[in-house]
Amino acid sequence: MHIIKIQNLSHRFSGGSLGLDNVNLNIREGSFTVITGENGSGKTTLLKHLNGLLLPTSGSVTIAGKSVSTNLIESRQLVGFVFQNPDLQIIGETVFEDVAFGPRNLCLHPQEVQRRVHEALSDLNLLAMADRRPHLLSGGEKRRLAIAGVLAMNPRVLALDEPFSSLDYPGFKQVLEQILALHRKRHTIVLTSHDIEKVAVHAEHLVIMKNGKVALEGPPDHVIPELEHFGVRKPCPSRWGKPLESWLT
Amino acid sequence: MHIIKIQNLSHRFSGGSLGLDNVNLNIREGSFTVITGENGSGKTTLLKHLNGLLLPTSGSVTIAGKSVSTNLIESRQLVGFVFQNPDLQIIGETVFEDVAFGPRNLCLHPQEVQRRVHEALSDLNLLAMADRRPHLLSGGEKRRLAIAGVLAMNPRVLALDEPFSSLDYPGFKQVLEQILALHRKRHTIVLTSHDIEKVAVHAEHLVIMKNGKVALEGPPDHVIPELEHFGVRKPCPSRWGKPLESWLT
Amino acid sequence: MKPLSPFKMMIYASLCAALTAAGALIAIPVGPVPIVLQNFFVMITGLLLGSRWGLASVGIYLLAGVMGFPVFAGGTGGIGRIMGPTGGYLIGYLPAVWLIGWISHRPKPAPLFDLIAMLCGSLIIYLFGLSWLKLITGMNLWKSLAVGMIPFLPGDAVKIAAALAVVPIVRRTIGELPPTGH
Amino acid sequence: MAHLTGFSYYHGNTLLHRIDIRIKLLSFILLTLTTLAADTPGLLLISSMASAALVILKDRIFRIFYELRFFMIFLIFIFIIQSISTPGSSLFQHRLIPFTWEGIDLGSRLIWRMLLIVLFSMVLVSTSTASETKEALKRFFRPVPFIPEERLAMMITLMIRFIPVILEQIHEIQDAQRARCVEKKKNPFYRIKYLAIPLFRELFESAGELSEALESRCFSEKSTPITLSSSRIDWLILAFVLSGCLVILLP
Ligand SMILES: Nc1ncnc2c1ncn2[C@@H]1O[C@H](COP(=O)(O)OP(=O)(O)OP(=O)(O)O)[C@@H](O)[C@H]1O
Ligand SMILES: Nc1ncnc2c1ncn2[C@@H]1O[C@H](COP(=O)(O)OP(=O)(O)OP(=O)(O)O)[C@@H](O)[C@H]1O
Ligand SMILES: O=C(O)CCCC[C@@H]1SC[C@@H]2NC(=O)N[C@@H]21
Ligand SMILES: [Mg+2]
Ligand SMILES: [Mg+2]
Repeated sequence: MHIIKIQNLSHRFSGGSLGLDNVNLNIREGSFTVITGENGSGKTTLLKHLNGLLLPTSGSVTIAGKSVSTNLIESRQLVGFVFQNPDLQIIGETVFEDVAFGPRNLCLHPQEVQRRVHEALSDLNLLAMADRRPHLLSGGEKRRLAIAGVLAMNPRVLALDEPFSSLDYPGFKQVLEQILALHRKRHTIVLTSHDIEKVAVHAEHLVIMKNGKVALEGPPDHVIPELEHFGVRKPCPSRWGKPLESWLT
Repeated sequence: MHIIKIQNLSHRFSGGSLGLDNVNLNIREGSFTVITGENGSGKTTLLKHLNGLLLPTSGSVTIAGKSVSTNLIESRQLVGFVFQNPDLQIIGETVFEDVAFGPRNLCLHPQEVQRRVHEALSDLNLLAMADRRPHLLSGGEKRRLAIAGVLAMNPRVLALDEPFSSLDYPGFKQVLEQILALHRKRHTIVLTSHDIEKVAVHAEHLVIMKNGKVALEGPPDHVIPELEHFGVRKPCPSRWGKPLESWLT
Repeated sequence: MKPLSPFKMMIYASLCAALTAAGALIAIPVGPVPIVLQNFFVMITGLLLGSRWGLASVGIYLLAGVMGFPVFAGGTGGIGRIMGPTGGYLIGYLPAVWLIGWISHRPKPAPLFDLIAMLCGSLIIYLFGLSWLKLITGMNLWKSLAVGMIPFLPGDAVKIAAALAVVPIVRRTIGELPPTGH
Repeated sequence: MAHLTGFSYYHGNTLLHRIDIRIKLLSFILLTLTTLAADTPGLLLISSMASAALVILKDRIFRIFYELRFFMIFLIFIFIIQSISTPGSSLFQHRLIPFTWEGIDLGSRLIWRMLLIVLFSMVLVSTSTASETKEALKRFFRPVPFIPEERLAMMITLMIRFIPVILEQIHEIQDAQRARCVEKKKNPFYRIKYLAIPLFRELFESAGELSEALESRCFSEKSTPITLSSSRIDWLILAFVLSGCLVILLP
């Protein structure tokens, strides 16, 4: 039932500072979770524990029943990680090469690699740009390329770190539509953002973090009234008691 | 009266693509101007013409009556430029050294450098962190350090490129308060942002750019109704015909 | 540099090789041998990564150049450049970076050792470079010195001074960088 | 600055793109070695091969020569030094500049050779993707015992990927410093130091984040080999290049 189980997870950085402090969090399969909080509240640090980029100092993280620290490669196949700055994630010389990088690392058969890349590109409607050079793409297109690169590894969970930072309104709409489409296809979405104005209406589960702890979690209408205490601005409609409004219209 | 005059400015990049196409814009002394538009609409390219980082292919840019291309150093003292990514702008070993970089380049007397740095740091209330290592600061603090570094050169105009990108709510409030304080001290503020939700209420002059052209400019209440045609989302209050609301409350 | 995972060191070595290539692009032609930032980054590679990974970094830089990637001075490549007049300098980078890494890599790095390392490294670069230049162009010793060494001494002195100023700061910054990755 | 086309693969479907990368690399090495040893008739034959390759990449000729503008100045200097330093019957009796006929002859042939070699390398780089080159590298170095060819190939790919990133960051850091009037300080030591410190910090930080991106996509030294298929035409071209070189070298 819960695809991600985090039990009293703490992480101390080598510099001595405490990144995460006794975090307990369960995420249901196929849910849309938004993790919010101030800068430095530990959102990225928590997300990096899902695919084993960071290992817990104490406590445990299990994905689909398997502990992350014992089977790293498998958890990285289960959890696709999209970084905040897509430029650092782009490796290939053309869009096609970049998306094929993941499947090729899994040592799949060349036909299988071809099929997965084609499917991922058509999902993110990037097929027309398969031969273009990635660093000449616009911000929104780079973000969709990063998602396609992760999608080609057939993850069950998609972890996105601030996917809308420095995107304009059309770029944001493109990326949000793709994320919602993946959510409809039963992918579990875990998304961090320190400004939830844009995604609050789509979130089924809202988690607020502060100083490395989970301050509050629950369905949006329970959590949103308390947002201001944790340094996160309430979405504009709910400041006037109006129902949340999607940014796609 | 107009501190910045831009007359049919065009800029063609070495790669052949046209960055700016016949831009005409006048900015009054002491005004608060917000330049908005989609990604790639030419906001940063236009801003880089104000302090001569980019020179016009045709047309002219004059700051305080002097043409930028003929007196480069002077226009860079008049126009302080804060970049989108503060990390690239931070040079010094400590906060103090970094702010002193500008005045030292102007070959000022050491006492004068000391005074200006002290004044800039106290304006941005960074005095307590004078000898901290800059790259360990938080996002908001780095942004304020970049502004202090530019302020120490006593500019009359402050050009800020997407100053709030990747800042959380408290960080945003800190930076906006400093910018408004500088505006009250008669500094001319020119600010670019592709999401004007946060600054629309403070802007006296709103400029919308599209494909390298100035599509529309004028006071906010004239321009805001037309925003949606140019790929910029209308601020949430004005979607319900309510007056604009400051994000500082 | 404290020992990081070999995976992380592989990426830093590729990064330093790319820096050397970027340094070679800014080539100021003052004669058959141009002034470049190439050897500045080769020295810093040795000081930062040590002898083994420094050798790997310069090794892949030269291999990429030989294979045709335009990474040598002036943005050109190919085996011809190794055979050409400046080929000696390029070959000289290999022993030089190994020596710089070996001398400078103490448990507690000190500027004096960095300076000695860079001086010895530059000596080796000129040794290889001048002998090959003399062989290829058939110039006498005095003329090859005049064309292949003397014009660069002031430039190289500035580079060594800049490296001495930069490397301790970069070592500290790298030490404080998030040591991510398992 | 990020548009450094000399480094990048230019997508196309020309004959040169379709040739098997191993054949392309082999003929590149063969042609380069032959150019070094060839004399004027040989150089003429090789120049015709080079112009044939350029004709195939016709839309990119201007871009390739634009990339070579620094190299041209470099060549001119080599020509002058060569023609001065070679003893022989001098051209101008009275002048101080000892231009000699032999020097000019030697110098022009040296430049001709170097220009041909560089043209071949530009053609090779702009028609083959990094993963193709990486695969060819792996196959060439597999028999060599002590070289870890998988790691070597990945390091070269990473290096090629970092170069445009470095050039762009150098450009942005210089912009940031020019905005604070760094140009008033002419001392090169000051300029190099304040360029190198932020550049190294930014690059090593992004290298750390890149290593995370590689790991999260399960990067390891083993990966699906890219299928390299060599067809009849490829072997034909190799035979043509080989015979051309032999004709030049043998008599
Ligand atoms: N150095 C360059 N060479 C070629 N084209 C460039 C260069 N810099 C920018 N451009 C192009 O010029 C256009 C305007 O770029 P600019 O950075 O000004 O957009 P912007 O409005 O700042 O976008 P953003 O909102 O992402 O910051 C874009 O299409 C970009 O691709
Ligand atoms: N490698 C590291 N070494 C030391 N401290 C670190 C490291 N990485 C993060 N931190 C610290 O841990 C805290 C949490 O960082 P994290 O990046 O998770 O915050 P965040 O919520 O993602 O912030 P943002 O909204 O800016 O992305 C911060 O105070 C940060 O300074
Ligand atoms: O062709 C090449 O890529 C090699 C150029 C070598 C330049 C040498 S390195 C030592 C000396 N110092 C310089 O700045 N340039 C020369
Ligand atoms: Mg984060
Ligand atoms: Mg911009």
